[in-house]
Amino acid sequence: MSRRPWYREYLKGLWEENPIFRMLLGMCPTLAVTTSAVNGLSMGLATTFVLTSTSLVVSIIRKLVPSQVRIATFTMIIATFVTVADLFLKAKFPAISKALGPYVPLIVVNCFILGRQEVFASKNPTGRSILDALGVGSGFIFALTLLGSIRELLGSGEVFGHEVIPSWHPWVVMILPAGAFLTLGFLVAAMNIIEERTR
Amino acid sequence: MRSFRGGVHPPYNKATQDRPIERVSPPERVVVPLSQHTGAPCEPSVEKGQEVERGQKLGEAKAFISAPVHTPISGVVKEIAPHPHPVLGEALAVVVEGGGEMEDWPRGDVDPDSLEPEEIRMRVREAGVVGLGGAAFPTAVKLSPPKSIDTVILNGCECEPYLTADHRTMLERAEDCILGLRLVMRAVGAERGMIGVEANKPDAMEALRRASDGEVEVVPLKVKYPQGAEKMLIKALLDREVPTGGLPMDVGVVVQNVGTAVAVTEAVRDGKPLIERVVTVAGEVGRPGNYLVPIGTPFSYLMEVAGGLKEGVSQVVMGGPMMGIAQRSLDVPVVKGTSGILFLREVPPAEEGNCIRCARCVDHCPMELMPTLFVKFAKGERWDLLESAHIMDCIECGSCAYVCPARIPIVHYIKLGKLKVRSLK
Amino acid sequence: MELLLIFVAAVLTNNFVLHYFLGICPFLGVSSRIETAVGMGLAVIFVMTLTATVTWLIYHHVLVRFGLPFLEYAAFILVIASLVQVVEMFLRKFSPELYRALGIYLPLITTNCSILGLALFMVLREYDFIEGLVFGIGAGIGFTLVLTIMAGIREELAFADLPRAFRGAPITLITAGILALAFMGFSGLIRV
Amino acid sequence: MEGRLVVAVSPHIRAEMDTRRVMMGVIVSLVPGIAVGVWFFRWHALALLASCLAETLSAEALACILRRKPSTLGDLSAAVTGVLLAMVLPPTLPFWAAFLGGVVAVTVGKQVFGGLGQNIFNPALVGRAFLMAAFPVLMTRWVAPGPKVVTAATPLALMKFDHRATPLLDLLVGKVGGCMGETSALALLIGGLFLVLKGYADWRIPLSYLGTVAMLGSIPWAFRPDLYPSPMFHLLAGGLMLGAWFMATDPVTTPVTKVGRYMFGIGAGVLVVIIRLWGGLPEGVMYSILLMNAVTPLIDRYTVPVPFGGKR
Amino acid sequence: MNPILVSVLSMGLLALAFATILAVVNRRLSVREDPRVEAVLEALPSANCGACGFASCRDMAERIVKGDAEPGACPVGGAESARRIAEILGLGEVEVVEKVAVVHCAATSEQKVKVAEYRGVTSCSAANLLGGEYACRYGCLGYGDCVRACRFGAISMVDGRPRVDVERCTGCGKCAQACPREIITLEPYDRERGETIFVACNNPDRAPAVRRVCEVGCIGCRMCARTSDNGAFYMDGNLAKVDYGKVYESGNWDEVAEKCPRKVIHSTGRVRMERAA
Repeated sequence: MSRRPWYREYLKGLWEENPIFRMLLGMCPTLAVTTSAVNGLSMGLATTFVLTSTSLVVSIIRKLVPSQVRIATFTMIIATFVTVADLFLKAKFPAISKALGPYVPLIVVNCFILGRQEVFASKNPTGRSILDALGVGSGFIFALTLLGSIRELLGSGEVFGHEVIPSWHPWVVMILPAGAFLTLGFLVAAMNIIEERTR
Repeated sequence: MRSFRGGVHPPYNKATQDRPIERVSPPERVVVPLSQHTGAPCEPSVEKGQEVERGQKLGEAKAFISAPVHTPISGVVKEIAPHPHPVLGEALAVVVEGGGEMEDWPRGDVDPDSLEPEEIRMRVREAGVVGLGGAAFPTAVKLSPPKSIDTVILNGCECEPYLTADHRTMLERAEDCILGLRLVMRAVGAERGMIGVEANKPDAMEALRRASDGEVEVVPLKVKYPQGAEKMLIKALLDREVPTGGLPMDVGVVVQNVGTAVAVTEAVRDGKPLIERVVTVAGEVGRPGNYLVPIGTPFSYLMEVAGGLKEGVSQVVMGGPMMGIAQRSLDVPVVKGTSGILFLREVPPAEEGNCIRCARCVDHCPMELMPTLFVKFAKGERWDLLESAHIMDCIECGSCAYVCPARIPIVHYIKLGKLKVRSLK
Repeated sequence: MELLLIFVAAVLTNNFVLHYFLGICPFLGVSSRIETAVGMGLAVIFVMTLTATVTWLIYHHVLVRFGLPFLEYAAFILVIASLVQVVEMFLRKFSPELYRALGIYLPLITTNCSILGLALFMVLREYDFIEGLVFGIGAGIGFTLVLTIMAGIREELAFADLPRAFRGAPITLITAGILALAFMGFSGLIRV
Repeated sequence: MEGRLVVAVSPHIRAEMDTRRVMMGVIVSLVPGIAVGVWFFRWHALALLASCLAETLSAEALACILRRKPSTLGDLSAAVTGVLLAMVLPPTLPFWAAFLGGVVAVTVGKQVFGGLGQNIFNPALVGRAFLMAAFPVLMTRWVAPGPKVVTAATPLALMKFDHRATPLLDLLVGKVGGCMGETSALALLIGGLFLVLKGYADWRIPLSYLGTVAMLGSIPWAFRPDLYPSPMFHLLAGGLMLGAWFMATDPVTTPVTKVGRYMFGIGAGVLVVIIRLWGGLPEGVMYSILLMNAVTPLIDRYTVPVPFGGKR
Repeated sequence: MNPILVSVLSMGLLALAFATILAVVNRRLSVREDPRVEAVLEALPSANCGACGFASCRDMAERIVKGDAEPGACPVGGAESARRIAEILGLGEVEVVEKVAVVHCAATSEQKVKVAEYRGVTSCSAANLLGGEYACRYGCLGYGDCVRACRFGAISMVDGRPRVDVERCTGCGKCAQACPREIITLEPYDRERGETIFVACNNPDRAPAVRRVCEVGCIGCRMCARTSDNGAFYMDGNLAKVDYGKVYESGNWDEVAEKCPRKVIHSTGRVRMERAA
């Protein structure tokens, strides 16, 4: 695994190991907060922060942790950084913090953060782990922002709050749960088609 | 009127029901397959070049579930080789060349009450009698049930469209039917004899009633396919359900086709082996009708006898249109199970649509099964799930495929599924 | 009456999966067979009930008492992780079949957001102990209900001739979307 | 004998009813309902019908092209979806919205599941549920029947929010506000009876569905007739007739077992009464059917009949 | 009290409490599992393809450890995984003969004589119930059950008969199981030259019967049996067969193939060599 050139560790997270489109992990925040592009982006950034910090710590202490309690340890580390992120958002960006609601603390249980620790950070040196985390995080940000943009566009005719389609009749359903499921379903299918074509 | 649940009402097309049975003069060459019955094929008991007399045994039944075969004509054994077979595709057959006109077999005399059951069974077995309804199960085996039997049912339903051979047999040979029934009752020790006839054959019922002197019950049944399926018949007549995977004898019943009853009579009374049978030839031929045909007569010969083909025949079916077997060529011979030969013009379309889950198949299944599941699992190749869906209980009557609006060949999927289920065991 | 409202809301109107998007991972992963879905659902109901009880006690009697509510995430996740591990060992001992069927998803209950979400919502909405318990059971039943319905649908879809790109997760998500549309019929049944 | 013989497994004859005829039967039996709709809502109704049909048909054709499958327009199922969708939309709905509904109905409701026979939910209802969630305002803007556009509430909404009952005769004839094809209970009943008597659909679901609604609906009415609607009102108002005869009988999305079909009808009936009496929405027929569609696989699975000769 | 101290203390106490519970429960409820199962599972490809006939790789691993399955039972993992599993179980070296699928019918749809119009389920097993549309009762039915059975995309239908891509064939045998006429068999290949020689016909009938149904079937002329230098070809009734015990020692099998008047002795073409290594 470590024979790969270093930049591959970053790039693979964008597509082959994209947590949303390829590995289908971390769906809960993806669906919940992507009512707008901004929310999706913020959630992606918060998650990437937690992921990268955790990977950093885990890769540093990876030899010290006995394997029986590794999951518990990783989880506690994640929980710590999530608390940090949550408090930071509450203090500096109260509006976003309110919009994301309980889904910030729920980053704790985002499967792919733990997953990255299991399959990567606990087995690889610090530098590569951070690259890996940043790559996967970027992939996550990409997915969330894309999903958020589509839902915002159809839901209100805007993207990042800017009017894109004038006098658009809003599709209320897009900001409802049903819209989230449907959009992500079609998006994953579209990614499957792209994957098949490019292979 | 008595009946069963489910079933269908296909158009009956029984145009030949008024045509009396006509004897066919034998061809110069007959092909007698050594396997014309359910069970083990018999072994040839003649050699190439040997001269044989009409009625002489050509193949000996060595296994318990088997039946010997006899030559319908006098002549010389030309070869013993694989030959096209209407059911098996290809099977070992004895070819006899000879010919000449066929005379009536000399009639004997018998009192059914004076014969020992064992004697009846022995004569039936030696004569090679098998069920003439289509399944061709050796009759002698059915006459030795390991369970006690209280009722013998003669099956005179003939619920398949087109076929009228049984109808004519009941009409013209009512006395032989009744005698056959009494012989079977004697052989299995049953007290009660019944004949179930679909209500659309009042003349046949009348003839049977007259011949029976009221000793056996002739019961009219609702005109519905598959009234003539054993299990449906027993349900309708006695309101007994043969348990799944079971046989009629599990509910104390033996069922025989009316044609078989006549064959039993001939075997026991006259010592005549099963060398000819009544075949309905119907559809696109010059002279459709009911013919008494020597076993081993090629379909092509019979076709000529019946006046030759009309335009546009695209399918030849042995048996009825609901359960019969489509033939690849007319080189195949008439066998003991050949109840009819149909020359059909119209063929169901080849295109199979998507199942729309309309459940017509479920509603019409006389066995109360779920054909939807069979198709679903067979298409998904989940052979493991088929058995628990009770596929082995299916009697392949074809009611489901008949009513399917999507034209799915359901019976084909079922046959395939059964094959796979058996091979998985 | 209040309790009934909480219960119905948790099961139908504000279903964890279809409304809050909690527990999507197991919802996508374990919904391919009905038996497994029911097993998973029962495990979740069990864990949710326990979680509701234990986290309520810990939050109110430990964290609040010592003025440490900022520790709630860490404390809750600790509780949940331990509970799940107990359930896992329990199943392993007494129902190896179920253990094998649920496979890797048992450890995933730890990271099942619905469990942590339950604890967080309970605190957020300031439920008392009994309310929390009812909420936990309701949420678990709601999760199981949707999971089982989905498993039924997916067992059917396993035999369908789906377009290739839609096989697996996409069709499951789309089905969930339609299910969410259908569940909107319950809206207004309870005002939360 | 010219050419080769055809070999196929029995049966070698088939009944005349095929998928196309079944679908045609549905369309024919919808004619009275459509006729009344067109009579009351004039060109609105026709335009709605045209745009829904155009879109379901073109979406179906496009899906077949994309999937490289032979065209399935001939089986008329897309046409049925289009007609049904038009009938459950408010007559004043803008065409582009009806158009969108048609796209969603055929693609999301049907083609992504693999096409005819494989969809889990009734496509027309998926289209409507989507529109309902997307444009709640447009989808609840009702007009009174007649040449002039006059805003009017549906009988169910009047009942629910104002406790005002509409005369039953008006419900029967259809002189009330509502979706294009749902207003006249009588026309739908005639069509529905035709559908069932001609064997295009099974009678078990409409019977158990309507029966359950009538029975459950009469319980609260017996206690508080001033507050709750009568069972007759339940039966005749809103989309129940349309739903029970034409949506809940869609074979694809309903159980195949006989017991299952009763269960489907009863379940849908219970849901309708619950939503109508206690839900936030005045009408629950669409949701009741969609929800029962969702549990249909489970119903089918647990109601497999015991075969002939099996232990009962 | 200092909040940091309190946090540390309370979290520590909580952790301790739960650790104790877990420890107790662990002891009470522990299940002994064979560690070798995990090890064997590691050595398997984890494709869960089912080619071996077991429910999953884990299922197979458990059975291998129990002794219900051979270490070499995984057709996909091949020699490498068999070697590792044998090592784990302490069985030493296990010989795995590598094989590829060969098709004993090479007639195109034009070369086979067609006698019927087939209507029904488009699969070989289904068509075989009715005999299919071709006259030959032994030849390929042409509906591609083998193609669908192959999980590695190694078989495709070309001109109405299956063609095996030996590069992709893993020798798992699924195609052979799927063929209702048993036309496909697995045969070893020549390790030197990396190809498999086989007779592309399965019809045991005599020459006239074969000629009636097929343009390219084996007519039982014995030419191969006569020209082979070491008896690597023999006649099974009227059908030529290859003796794989001898054929790759034979010096002239390509010459024999050349001499066959019906050209039914075929070679698969080169099998990827690293599979042999």
